[in-house]
Amino acid sequence: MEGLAIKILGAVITTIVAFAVGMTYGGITRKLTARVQNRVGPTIFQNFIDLLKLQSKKTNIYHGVMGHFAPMWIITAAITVLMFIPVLHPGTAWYNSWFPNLSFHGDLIFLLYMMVFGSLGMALGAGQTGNPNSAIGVTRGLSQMVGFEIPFVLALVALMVQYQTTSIQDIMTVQRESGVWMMFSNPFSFLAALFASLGMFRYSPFDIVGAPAELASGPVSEFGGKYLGTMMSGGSIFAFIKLTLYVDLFLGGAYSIPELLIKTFALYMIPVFYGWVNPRYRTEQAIRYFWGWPTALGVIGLLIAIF
Amino acid sequence: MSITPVHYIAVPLAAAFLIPILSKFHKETARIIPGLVFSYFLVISFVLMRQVSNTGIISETIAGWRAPWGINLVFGYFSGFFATLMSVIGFLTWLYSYRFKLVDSKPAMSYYILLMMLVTGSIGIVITGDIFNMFVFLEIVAISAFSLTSFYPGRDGAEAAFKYLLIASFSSFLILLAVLLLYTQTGTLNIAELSTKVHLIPQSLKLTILVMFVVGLGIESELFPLNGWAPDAYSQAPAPVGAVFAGVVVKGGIYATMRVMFTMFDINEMGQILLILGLITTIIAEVAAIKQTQVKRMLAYSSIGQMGVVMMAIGIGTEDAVFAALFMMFNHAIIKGLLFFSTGFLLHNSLTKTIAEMKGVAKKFPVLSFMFALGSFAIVGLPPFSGFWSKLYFLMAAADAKLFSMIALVLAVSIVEIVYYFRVVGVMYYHQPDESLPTKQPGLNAYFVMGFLAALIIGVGVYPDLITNFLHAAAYELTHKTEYVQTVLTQFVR
Amino acid sequence: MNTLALILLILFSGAIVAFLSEKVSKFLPSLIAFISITAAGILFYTSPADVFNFKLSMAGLNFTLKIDEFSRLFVHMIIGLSWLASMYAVGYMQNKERQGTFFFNMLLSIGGMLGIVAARDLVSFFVFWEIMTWSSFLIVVWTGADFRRTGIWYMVFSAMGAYAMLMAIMMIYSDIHTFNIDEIIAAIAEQRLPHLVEASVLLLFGFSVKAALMPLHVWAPNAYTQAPAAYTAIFSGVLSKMGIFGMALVLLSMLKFANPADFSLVYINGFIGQILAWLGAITAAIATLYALIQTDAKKLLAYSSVAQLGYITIGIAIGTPLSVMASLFLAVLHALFKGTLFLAMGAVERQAGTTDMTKISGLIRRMPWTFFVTLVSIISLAGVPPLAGFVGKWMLYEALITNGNVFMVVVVFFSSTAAFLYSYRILFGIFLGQEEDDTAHVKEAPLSMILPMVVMALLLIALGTYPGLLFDPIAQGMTVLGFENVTWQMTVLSNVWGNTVNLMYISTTIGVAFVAALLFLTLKGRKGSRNVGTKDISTSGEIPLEHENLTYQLDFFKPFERAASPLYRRKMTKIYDDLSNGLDALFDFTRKIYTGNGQTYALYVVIFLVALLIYVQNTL
Amino acid sequence: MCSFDYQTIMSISIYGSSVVLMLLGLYAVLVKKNLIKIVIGLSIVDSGLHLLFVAVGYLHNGTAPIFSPEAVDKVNQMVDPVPQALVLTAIVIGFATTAVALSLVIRLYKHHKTARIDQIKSLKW
Repeated sequence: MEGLAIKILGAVITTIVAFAVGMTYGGITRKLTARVQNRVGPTIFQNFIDLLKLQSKKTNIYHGVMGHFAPMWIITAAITVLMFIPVLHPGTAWYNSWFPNLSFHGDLIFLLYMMVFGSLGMALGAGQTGNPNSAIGVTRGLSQMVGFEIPFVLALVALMVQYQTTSIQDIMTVQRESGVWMMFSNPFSFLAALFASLGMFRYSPFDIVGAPAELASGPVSEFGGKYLGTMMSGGSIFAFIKLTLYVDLFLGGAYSIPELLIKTFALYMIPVFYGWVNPRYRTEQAIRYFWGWPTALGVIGLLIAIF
Repeated sequence: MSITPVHYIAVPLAAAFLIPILSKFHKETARIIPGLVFSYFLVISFVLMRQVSNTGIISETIAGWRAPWGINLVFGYFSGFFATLMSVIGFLTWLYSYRFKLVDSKPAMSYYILLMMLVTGSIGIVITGDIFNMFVFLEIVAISAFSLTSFYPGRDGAEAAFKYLLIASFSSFLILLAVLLLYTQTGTLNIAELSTKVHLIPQSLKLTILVMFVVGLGIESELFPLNGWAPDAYSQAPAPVGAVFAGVVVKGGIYATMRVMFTMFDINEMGQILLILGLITTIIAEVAAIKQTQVKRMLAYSSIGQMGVVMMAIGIGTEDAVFAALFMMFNHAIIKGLLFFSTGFLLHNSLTKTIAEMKGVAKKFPVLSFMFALGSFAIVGLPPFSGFWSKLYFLMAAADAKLFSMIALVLAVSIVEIVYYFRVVGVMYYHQPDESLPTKQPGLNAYFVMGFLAALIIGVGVYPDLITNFLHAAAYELTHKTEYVQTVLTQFVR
Repeated sequence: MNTLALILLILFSGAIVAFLSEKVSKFLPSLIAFISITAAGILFYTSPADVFNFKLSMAGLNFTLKIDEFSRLFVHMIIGLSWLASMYAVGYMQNKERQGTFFFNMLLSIGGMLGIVAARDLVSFFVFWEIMTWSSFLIVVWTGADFRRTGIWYMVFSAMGAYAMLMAIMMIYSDIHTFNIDEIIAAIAEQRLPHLVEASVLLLFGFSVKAALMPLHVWAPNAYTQAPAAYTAIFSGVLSKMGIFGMALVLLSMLKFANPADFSLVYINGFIGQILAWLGAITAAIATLYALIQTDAKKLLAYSSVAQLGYITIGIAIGTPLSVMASLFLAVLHALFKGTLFLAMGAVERQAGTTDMTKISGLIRRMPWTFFVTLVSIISLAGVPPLAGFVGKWMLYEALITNGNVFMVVVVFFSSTAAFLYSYRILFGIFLGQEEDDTAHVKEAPLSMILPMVVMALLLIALGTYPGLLFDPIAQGMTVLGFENVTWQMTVLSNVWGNTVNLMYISTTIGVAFVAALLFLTLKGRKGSRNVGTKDISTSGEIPLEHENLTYQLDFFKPFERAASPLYRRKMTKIYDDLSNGLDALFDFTRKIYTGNGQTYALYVVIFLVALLIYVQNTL
Repeated sequence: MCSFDYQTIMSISIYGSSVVLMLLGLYAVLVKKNLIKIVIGLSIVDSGLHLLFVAVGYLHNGTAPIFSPEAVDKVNQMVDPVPQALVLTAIVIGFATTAVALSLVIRLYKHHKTARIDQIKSLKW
C-alpha cells in the first residue's frame, strides 16, 4: 500500500514537472523567436498566463459529444505516455525514486501507437465541430505523420535489433554501462530520428497543420476556453515526453533533473533553429522531404545495425 | 415370348412401317406409337439388364446362323449401359416433344418416325456384334440425322444438313473401306472373332485400317479437324433433336470407337494419338464456344468439348479412365439434355436465338431458367451436382497416368467454360426483360421431363453410388475382352 | 447421427427450407435462417469436444470430417459472426425482394465454411470449398448490379484458385494415392511425396486468391462492395479466413512437419514463407494506399480488409510461434471489427440511402449508436492501445523484429500508419462534419441491427484489456499444429526477448486519466457551456448560410496522394484487362477455323487422314 | 519373269479402275464448286468402292455360290458370296444418301438461288 502511495505521488509530481517544463520551453522559444525577429517578445511565462486566462473563461461553447471529449483524449494520452517513459536513471539522487516508470519499462512500440492516440482523439473532436479548416488541418497533420514516422521507425528498429530489446530501460542501461551515447554508437539512426523530430514538433517548416494565417490554427480552431487550455497543456506535456524519449534513447538518459533539462533544451533548440530559417513546406513537400534523405539515413543505420 | 436384344430393332421398324398407314385413319397415332415403342425400349433394357446382372453377357444369334457367319447381338454391361441411356433419353425426348408440331397444326409424323429411327439406329450400333451391321446402323443414324437437321423449312437447315451429309459420306466411305480390308485379311466380320484374328494382319495394313476407323468414327464422335459439321447440325436441328444428338448420336460414334479400340485392336498403339486429338478438340471447342452469340451453337461447341474430354479418357485407356469416360458420357447426356430442353422453350419464338434474346427471361419463365441455371452449374462441375464426380474421376485417372500438363489444360479450359455458362445465366437473371417476350408457358410433359432430369442430376451428385458400381462393371467388361469373346464364340461350340 | 453431420445437415436443409419458404411469406426466410444457425450453434457448443468426427465412404472415396482444436477456433469465428450477421439480416433484409435466394446462399456458404474447417481429406475440403465459392458468388451478384465486372471476375478468380488447388490435390494423389491429410503429412515426413513443392505452391496460389493477396486481389474490392452488407460482414470477416486456414494447413501442418534433416524441405518452407510474407506486406501497403483515395465507404472498407488480410498472411508465413499467434489473434479480431464495420455501413446504407461519403455527412447526431460501434471498431482496426487491435499489432511487430526481417517491419509500419488516415476518413466522411439537409429525416437503425454490432464492439473492448480470453483457444489450436510452448498470460504480452507489455496497466492509466479529465472539464464548465450546432463556426469572418454544407469531403487526402503518386501509377486491373482482351482476340481467331464452307471441312478431313496415315506408319 | 497371264491382267485392271474411280470422285467432291457435281462425285466414290467389293470376292471362272445337287463338289470353285451381299446393302445406302443429298440441293437452290457451295456459308464461326 505504501509503495502505491509513493507511486501516485510520484506520478502527480512527474505530470507537474512535465507540464511546467513543457510550458516554459514554449515560452522560451517564443521569446527567442521574437529576439531573432528583433522584437521584444512576451515573457517566458507567457504560456502560463495564457493558460490561466483560458481556464478562467466562464462560458465556453462545444459542438457535441466528440468535441467535448477531444481535449480529454489529448490530456489522457499525454499523461499515459508520460507514465511509461523512464524519466530519470534510477540513480543516487533522493528524488529519483519519485519518477516512476511503471513495472514494464515502457515498450517502444506501445509508445509509437500511444502518441497517435492523442492526435486521433483531437482529430475526431475537430471533425465534429463542422469547421472545414479543422478538417483540412487534420488531414495535413495525419499525412505529415505518415511522412515522419518512416525515418523514426527506421531509427527505432535499428536500435531494437542491435540491442535485442524493445524497451527503453534496457537501451538506457546499455548506454549507461558502455558509457557511449547512442548518438555516437549509431549516428545514422540518431540523425534519422532527429529529422523525424522536426516533423513531430510541428514547428515552423512543418507547421502546415495549424498554419496560423491560412487555417486559423487548424484542428483547434473551434475550441475555446477550458478546452483550448487543456489542449495546450496536453501539447506541452507531449513536447516534454518526446524530448525525454530522445534523451533516453540517444543521449544516454539523465541522472538528475538539471542534466535532463540541459539535454532536453539542447534537443528542443534544433527544430526551433531549423524552423527560424525555413519557410513553411506544403504537405506533399514535407512528406517527400521525410521520405528523402532522412529515410535513406535510417536505412543505412538499419543496415549497420543488422550487420 | 422371352425378351431378347433383337426386339430393340424389330419392334421400331415394324412401328415405323405402321405409322403412315394408321395415321391415315387417326391423326394422333403418329404421336402415340413412338411413345409406346420407347416405353417398350425401357422395359426391354430393364429386363435385359436384370438378366445380364445374373447370367453375364447375353449373345443372341439372328436367323439361325451361328456367330462367325451370322449376325449376332451382344448385350453385356457395357452395351447395356449405352442402350439403357439411349432409350431413356429417347423416351424423355419423345415425352418432351409430345406437343411438337411442324409449322402448322398437323402433328409432324415424319418427325416422330425419324426420331424413332435415330434412337433405334444408335441402339443398333451399340448391341450389334457384327462390324458391317454396325456400319449399316451408323448409316441409318446418319440418314435420319440429315433429315432431322433439315427439318425446319428455313434456309440454314438445308445448309447444315448438306454439310453433315458431305462429311458423313466421307466417314461411311472410310468405314466401309476399313471393313472391306478387314474382311479380306481375316475373312470374318464378327467383332469377337476379329479380335482373335487381328494379329494376323501385317502391321502396316493393320495401322491403315486402324487409322481409317479412327477417322471414320472420329467424324461421328466430333474430333477436332473432323467436326466442322457438328455446330451447324446441332444449332439448326429442333431443340429436342439437339438433345438427342448430344445424348444419343455422339454416344454411338464413341461406342464404336471404344469397341474398335478396346475389343478389336490393341489400344496402346492409338491411345496416345486419341489423347492428343481429344485435348485439341476440347481446347478449340471451348474456345470457340465462348465467342458464340447463339445459345444452341454455344451448347453445340460445349458438347463437342465435353466429348473431347471423353475421348481423352479413352486415350488414357486404363480401366479407371474408361469408367470416368462412361460417367462423363452419362452426365453429359442428362445435363446437356436438360440444357437443350430448357433452351427449347426459352427461345421458342425468337428467330435468331441469340443470348441477347434471353435477356431477363427469368422473370417470365422462373422454372425454365432455374433448370438452365442448374444445368450450367452441373455441367461446369460444381460439387453438389453429378458433373463434379465425373470430372474428379477423370482427373484421378489422368493423375494416375502422370499427365499433369494435360490436367492443367483441362482445368484451364473448364474456367473458360465457367465464363460463358455464367454469362448466359447472368443475362437471364440480372437484366430487365423487354415486354415483347412471349409468355407461352411449356406444357406439363416438358416440366416432368426437366424435373426428372434435374432430380437425376442432383441425386447422382449427392449420392453417386447409384450408378458407379454399375459403370465399374461396364468398364471392367470393356477392358477385359476375354469374357466378351468367350460368350460370343463359344456359341457355335455348343 | 454424428453431431457434425447433423450440424451440416441442419444448415443445408435450412437453406433449402428458407429458399422455399419465400413463396409462403416475405418475412419467413430470414427467420428460418436465424433459427437454423442458432440451432447449429447450440448443437456445436453443447456437445462434448470429442464427438466431432465423421467418416463416410461414398463413390469409392472415403471422406473424414473432424473438428480438432485448431479448426475449433475457426468454427467459433464462423458460427459467432454468422449468428450475429443473421440476427442483423432479419432487420436489414426487411423490404428487399428475392430474400429466399439470399438466405439460401448464405446458409449454404456457412455450411461450406464449416465443412472446409472440419475436412480432414482433400476431396471433401475441395467439395466444401467449391460450394462456398459458388454460393458466395450467387450472393455477390444478388443485387444484379455490374454483373460482368464483379460477378464474372469473382467467379473466374475463385475458379482459378480452386482449380489450382484441384491440380495440387491430383499431384498428391498421383504420388501416394490417398486424399487423407494425416496420411499426406506422414508421407511428407518420410519424403514419399516427390511433387511436394509444386503441390504446395499451387495450394498456396489457390488460398492466396481467397485471401486476396496482391496480384490476385483484384476481385475483392468489387465483390465486397456489391454484396449486401449483411453478407459482406461474413464474406470479408470469415470467408477470407478460409484462405488463411488453408495457408496454415499447408505451411504450418504440411511443410512444417517435413523433418528438418532434409535441407531442401526446410529451405522450401522458409523460402515459400518469405515470399508469401513479402507478398502480404506489399498487399498491406498498396491496399491501404488505395483505401485512402476511395469515396465510397464500403469500397474503402473492402480495400482495408485486403490490407488486414495482408497482415494475417505475414503472420502465418513467418511461422514463428509468436507470429502465428499474432496472425490468428488478428484473424479473429479482423472478423470482429470488419464484421461490425460492414454491418454499420449496412445500417447507414439502409437509413441514409447510400454510403457514398460525398453525399452524406454529419450523421453522428442522427445515428449515435452506429457511430459508437464504428468508433470502437475503427480504433481497434487502427491498433490504438486501449482496444484489442493494439495487442495483435504489437505481437506482429515483435514477431517480425525478433525474427529479423526488419525491412518488412518498416513496410508494415508504413501501411499501419497510413491505416490511421483511412480510419479517420471513414469516421469523418460519414459521421462528422456538417449535416446534409436531405439526411435530416434519418433515424437510428432498428434494434435488431444495433444489437449484434454493440455485442461485437463490447467484445472488442473486453479483448483490449483481457486478450487472454482469445489466447486460450489459439494456444490450444497451436499445440495441435505442433507449436510447443506458447507463453501467454491473461493480460501481459511478452516476446522472445523477455520484453512485456502489461495491458492492465495501460487500460487503468488511460481510464483514470480520462475520468479525471472528464470530471475536470464537465464539472468545471458545467454552468456556462452552450451546445451549438455545427453551423455556428468561425470561418474567418463569414457565417455559413443555413443550406450551405461546408464539410470537406472531396479529395480528402489529395496532398498525400500527390506525395505518394509513383505508388499509384501502376493499376493492377489494367494488366488483367489487357490479358482478357488478348485472350479474347486469340479466341476470335481460333473460331475462324470453322469457315462455314462444307468443302473446306471435307478438305480438313482428307488432309487429316493423310497426315495421320503418314504419322502412324513411321512412328508406330 | 512375270507372266502376264490373263488372270492377273484382269484383276489389276479391275482393282486399278476402282482406285481410279475413287480418286476421280474425290477430286470432284473436293474441287468442283457446283453442288450437283459434288453429289455426283460422291456417288462416283461409292461406285468405286462397290467395284472394289465385288473384285475382292471374284474368282477366275468361279461358279455362282448356289448349292445345287451337282454343284456340291465344286465348292472351291464358288465365288465368295459375302462381299456380294455386303455390296448390295452398300449400294442401297449409297442410293439413299444421294437421294437425300439431291433433295437438300434442291432446297438450297430454292433459298440461295445459287448452286455454288462456297457461297452457301451463312452458318460459320
